[in-house]
Amino acid sequence: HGELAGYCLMLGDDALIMSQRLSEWCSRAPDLEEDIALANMALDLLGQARLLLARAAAADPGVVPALPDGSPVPAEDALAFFREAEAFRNVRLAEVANGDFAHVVVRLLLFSAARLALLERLRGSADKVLAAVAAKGVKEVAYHRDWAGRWFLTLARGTDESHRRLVAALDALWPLQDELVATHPLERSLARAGVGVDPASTRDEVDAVLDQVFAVSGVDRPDRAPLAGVGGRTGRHGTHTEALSRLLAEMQVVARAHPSGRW
Amino acid sequence: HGELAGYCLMLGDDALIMSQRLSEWCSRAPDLEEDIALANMALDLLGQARLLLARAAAADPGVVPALPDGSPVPAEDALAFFREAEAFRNVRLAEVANGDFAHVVVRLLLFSAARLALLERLRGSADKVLAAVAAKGVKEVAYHRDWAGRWFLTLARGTDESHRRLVAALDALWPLQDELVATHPLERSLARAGVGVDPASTRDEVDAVLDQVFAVSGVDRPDRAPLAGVGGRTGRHGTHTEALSRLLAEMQVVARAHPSGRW
Amino acid sequence: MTTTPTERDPEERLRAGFDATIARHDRIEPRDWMPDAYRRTLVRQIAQHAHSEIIGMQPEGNWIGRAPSLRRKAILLAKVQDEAGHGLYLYSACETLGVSRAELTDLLLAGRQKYSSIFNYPTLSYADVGTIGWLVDGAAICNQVPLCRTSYGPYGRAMIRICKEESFHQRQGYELLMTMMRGTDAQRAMVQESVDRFWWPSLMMFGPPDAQSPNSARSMAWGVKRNSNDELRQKFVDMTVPQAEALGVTLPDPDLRWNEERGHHDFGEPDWEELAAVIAGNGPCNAQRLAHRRAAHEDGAWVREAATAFAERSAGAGAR
Amino acid sequence: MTTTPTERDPEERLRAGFDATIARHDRIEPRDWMPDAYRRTLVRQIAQHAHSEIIGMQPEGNWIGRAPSLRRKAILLAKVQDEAGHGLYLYSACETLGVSRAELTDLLLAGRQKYSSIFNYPTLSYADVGTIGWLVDGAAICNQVPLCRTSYGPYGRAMIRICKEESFHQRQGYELLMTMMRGTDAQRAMVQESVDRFWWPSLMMFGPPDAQSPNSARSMAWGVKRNSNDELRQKFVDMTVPQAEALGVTLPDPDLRWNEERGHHDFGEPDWEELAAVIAGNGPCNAQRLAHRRAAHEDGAWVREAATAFAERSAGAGAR
Repeated sequence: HGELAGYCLMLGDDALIMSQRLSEWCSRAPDLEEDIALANMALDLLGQARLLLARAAAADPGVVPALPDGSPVPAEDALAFFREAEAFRNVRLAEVANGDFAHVVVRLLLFSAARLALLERLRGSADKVLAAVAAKGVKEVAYHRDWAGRWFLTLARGTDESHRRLVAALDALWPLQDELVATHPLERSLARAGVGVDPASTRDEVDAVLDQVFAVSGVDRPDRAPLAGVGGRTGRHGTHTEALSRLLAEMQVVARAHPSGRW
Repeated sequence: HGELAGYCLMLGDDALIMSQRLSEWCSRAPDLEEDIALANMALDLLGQARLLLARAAAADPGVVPALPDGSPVPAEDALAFFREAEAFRNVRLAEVANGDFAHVVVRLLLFSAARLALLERLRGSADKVLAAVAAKGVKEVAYHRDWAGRWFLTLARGTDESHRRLVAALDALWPLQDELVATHPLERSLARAGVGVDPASTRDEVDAVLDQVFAVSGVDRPDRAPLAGVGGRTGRHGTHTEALSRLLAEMQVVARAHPSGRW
Repeated sequence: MTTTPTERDPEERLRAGFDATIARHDRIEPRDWMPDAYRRTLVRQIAQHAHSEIIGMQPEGNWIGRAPSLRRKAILLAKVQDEAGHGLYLYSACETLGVSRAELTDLLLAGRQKYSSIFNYPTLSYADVGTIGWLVDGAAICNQVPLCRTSYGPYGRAMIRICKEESFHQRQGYELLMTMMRGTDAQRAMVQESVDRFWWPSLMMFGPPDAQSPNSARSMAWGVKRNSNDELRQKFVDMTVPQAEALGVTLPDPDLRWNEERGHHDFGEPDWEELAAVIAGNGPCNAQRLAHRRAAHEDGAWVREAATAFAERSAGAGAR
Repeated sequence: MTTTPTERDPEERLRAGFDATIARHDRIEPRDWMPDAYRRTLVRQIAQHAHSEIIGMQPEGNWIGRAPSLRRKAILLAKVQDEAGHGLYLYSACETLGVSRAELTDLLLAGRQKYSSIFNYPTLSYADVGTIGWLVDGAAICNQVPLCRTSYGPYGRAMIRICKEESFHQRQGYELLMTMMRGTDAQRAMVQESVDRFWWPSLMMFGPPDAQSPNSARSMAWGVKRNSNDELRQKFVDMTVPQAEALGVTLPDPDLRWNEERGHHDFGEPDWEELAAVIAGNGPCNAQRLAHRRAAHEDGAWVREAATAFAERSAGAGAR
């Protein structure tokens, strides 16, 4: 159950941190329609995060940070707001700071292409909760991927400036793509047990999806190596970029000021 | 002594928050010389803040936030890191987010013109500690004012772009200038007791200094009303801009995660 | 300067029809004839309302990233998203009067159209999210419910939908405060401090006293506005006092008391000078709010241009 | 292709003088003759060192805003400021070789000159500030102390000053870790985690094994470099192990043990593939560090232009 909890944290933290970054776009999008769309996707991922963090806590209460006696803070919030950066298991792609609109389009494309392929397989998980979360998530993330794909095409074939910005965003984010389809030992182990999915098993499908978007858009697949970790450790091991602790400083500040607060 | 403590917090918080904003420039200045100069000024103000917060705590230990039993956190740090935004007494000019280099020049000019006039008078304070802090501070802040004045002139008479940016920064920050020379009841009371200085008594001198900088630089004194408070309450009353709580979220995050930490 | 009867009569007939529709409390629709001044008044009012929704995303949006529970984060994000949606409906209603969203946005950014002054106050704690729901949305609803019966059809219908969602937001805000009041001492103090800051600005949301409100009379005659500023303010106070008691907070007005004779609460005078300063652009956040909106608009220009270019190219390809 | 004896002799005499100076372990000064390759090697090495100081401001600067005590904030800010100062001395030393700071900056930003790979690792906790002082500055000192005796005068003198300040920084870093180790369990864990991350990258600061270090032989012959990579690495390990024991942290190397026979510590092999990836630009922070530097440079362009224009105008006014 410790393994299942750890696995749920990986998927849940991906959704939580990505949602946090998306929600930073609120009131800042190029127009109202995209403001609403970005908020919608942030809400979808926040919903997935809540279910997955709750599942992690149920699978192994030991993963939930201790709070003062009698604190009414629910487990999902203890996990979201009272863990330090190194206890987060999200991929680094989810956490890096927002750039321009091309950056959010590319990040969403890379993220949701991999997450959709994963969730589709996870619908068959031996863990009924995970299977249900995946079934719900597939519909949501399919929309995210389509939104990102449409905008990728639009920016690629829009103006010179939009093309230039899109390619710059793709170059900047591509080194973080590999981590989405790399396998952590926990994932391998849970995949063997029929509970989780080995992301490496989605690699070809994800590649094909991305290649198709690139082809339609007339953009070359970047030729850039994956971002190194530290001693081989990456986001999935709790070794993040400098961006995560800053993100958490903001996200957690009110909750931490009131460890016995009711909200 | 409660009044003296409150007064020290005003002057100390001005220095602390201004120092925090200046230190954000570190590794971001237009050249190495200015990077070093900005860090120097941040260090000067940090030094002033430490003396003033320590004086506040000595005058009235009741102002120091309570920490867990046995916490080794010194009073200056309890005050800096464990107060909420509304307990800070700095002027709003000190806290607003950094803009471009013109913004830091204008902010420093307005801030140090007022602070220098104040510290010069405060050297005669009946409180020996305050008098000593002021005597030391005068030399530092005189340098800050000169630095800002030189750059104000340089940007005003540099290029069209630098002139435009300078005027934009001045327009943006001018509404916050008045708070520097407005009188809080506490200041009036301590001025009567010969301990503090009524900032209103420096108004003419500060105006004259600024007018001279404007005149030499060929820049008009802005014709903009002071920024309103909320029900008349401004930074000195603990009613700040939205920027302060964000600044504190960053500044306080590590200290708060370790309320019994030794550093 | 003479006009023939045939020229005059149609316009008079149209005006008579318009007046009769107004008198019946019926709706004017986009294709109906309407006086220019009516159209201008409506554009001004609906645009101001739309801008308020959009600018109003900022004070609450300020806390989305810091929401202290995931449930509250979802509620707040959905609420701010709803405000964007309200802005959309209202800009659409305005477009039925022949003014585009882009034009209205330009007028807002140039400072030539207003938005509600309440959004020029800062949000300084998470309690403000609740207080804005309770007091600000509460005051907005008092202002807006009568507008569901406003004479211009698209506006009235937009208001029906908006009011429904606003009531939901108001209940959520109140519920947040109620929950916080059942929490720690620090949370209760946070709620009280927030109410202290927002009470008077909320009262000022109803506008200046009737005697000083220049546009009100005509707007009421046209059925664009249906109650006076002071009537609505009184209604809001009467509605809010028992809610404050239930919550356990003190409204920061020493003159606030029940007047048996009037059957209403007496209350103190808001600081109209502060309201004037805020309206004049010197409020705590006027510059900040417009700068944020302007930055978003400018940062998004290249995206809108790309979308337009792509759409034109696609249409061209389709036509070929 | 024939050269007259008079053309040849002076150069040969110059070279002989140069060689003699080197052999005496004396200093070469800016106006002295030097071989082009010597000059190029020095420019490359000093520039890389200067860039390292400047890029090195970022990992520690990342924590200035979050320093957990005012005393530590002052220490850290002063330290990062010192690094800017070191950058200044070193660029000045480089300028004595005929290359301007602006040119060197352009080469850095274009990715055509390197900086120390250690700065391509992220700082992830406040303990990293201490660890960088202890291990990274410690390794840098091992590398740099011999450079105080380097053959090129301005570089050697800059290094004397820099090494003095670096030793001070190293002691401050170690003192921070020591203080944290006397703190809470969470602080001790933070220190250990930080040491775990920085140990191997610190060892890699001495460069590849001697057998694979192409530039070392000539640099040593010229007295630009005075010890081999492996010698310095061994010295660092031997120096650090007792410090780690005093601190109470475990160095993350199961092969680390005292070898009585060699009179040195044996230790494991660093991950040279990771070093190669980082040097190739794929380290965790390469892109981030350069982007930060580039942004600062570009954001400051208008200021530098304004200063130049103002200086020219003032000079013109003075000349009139």
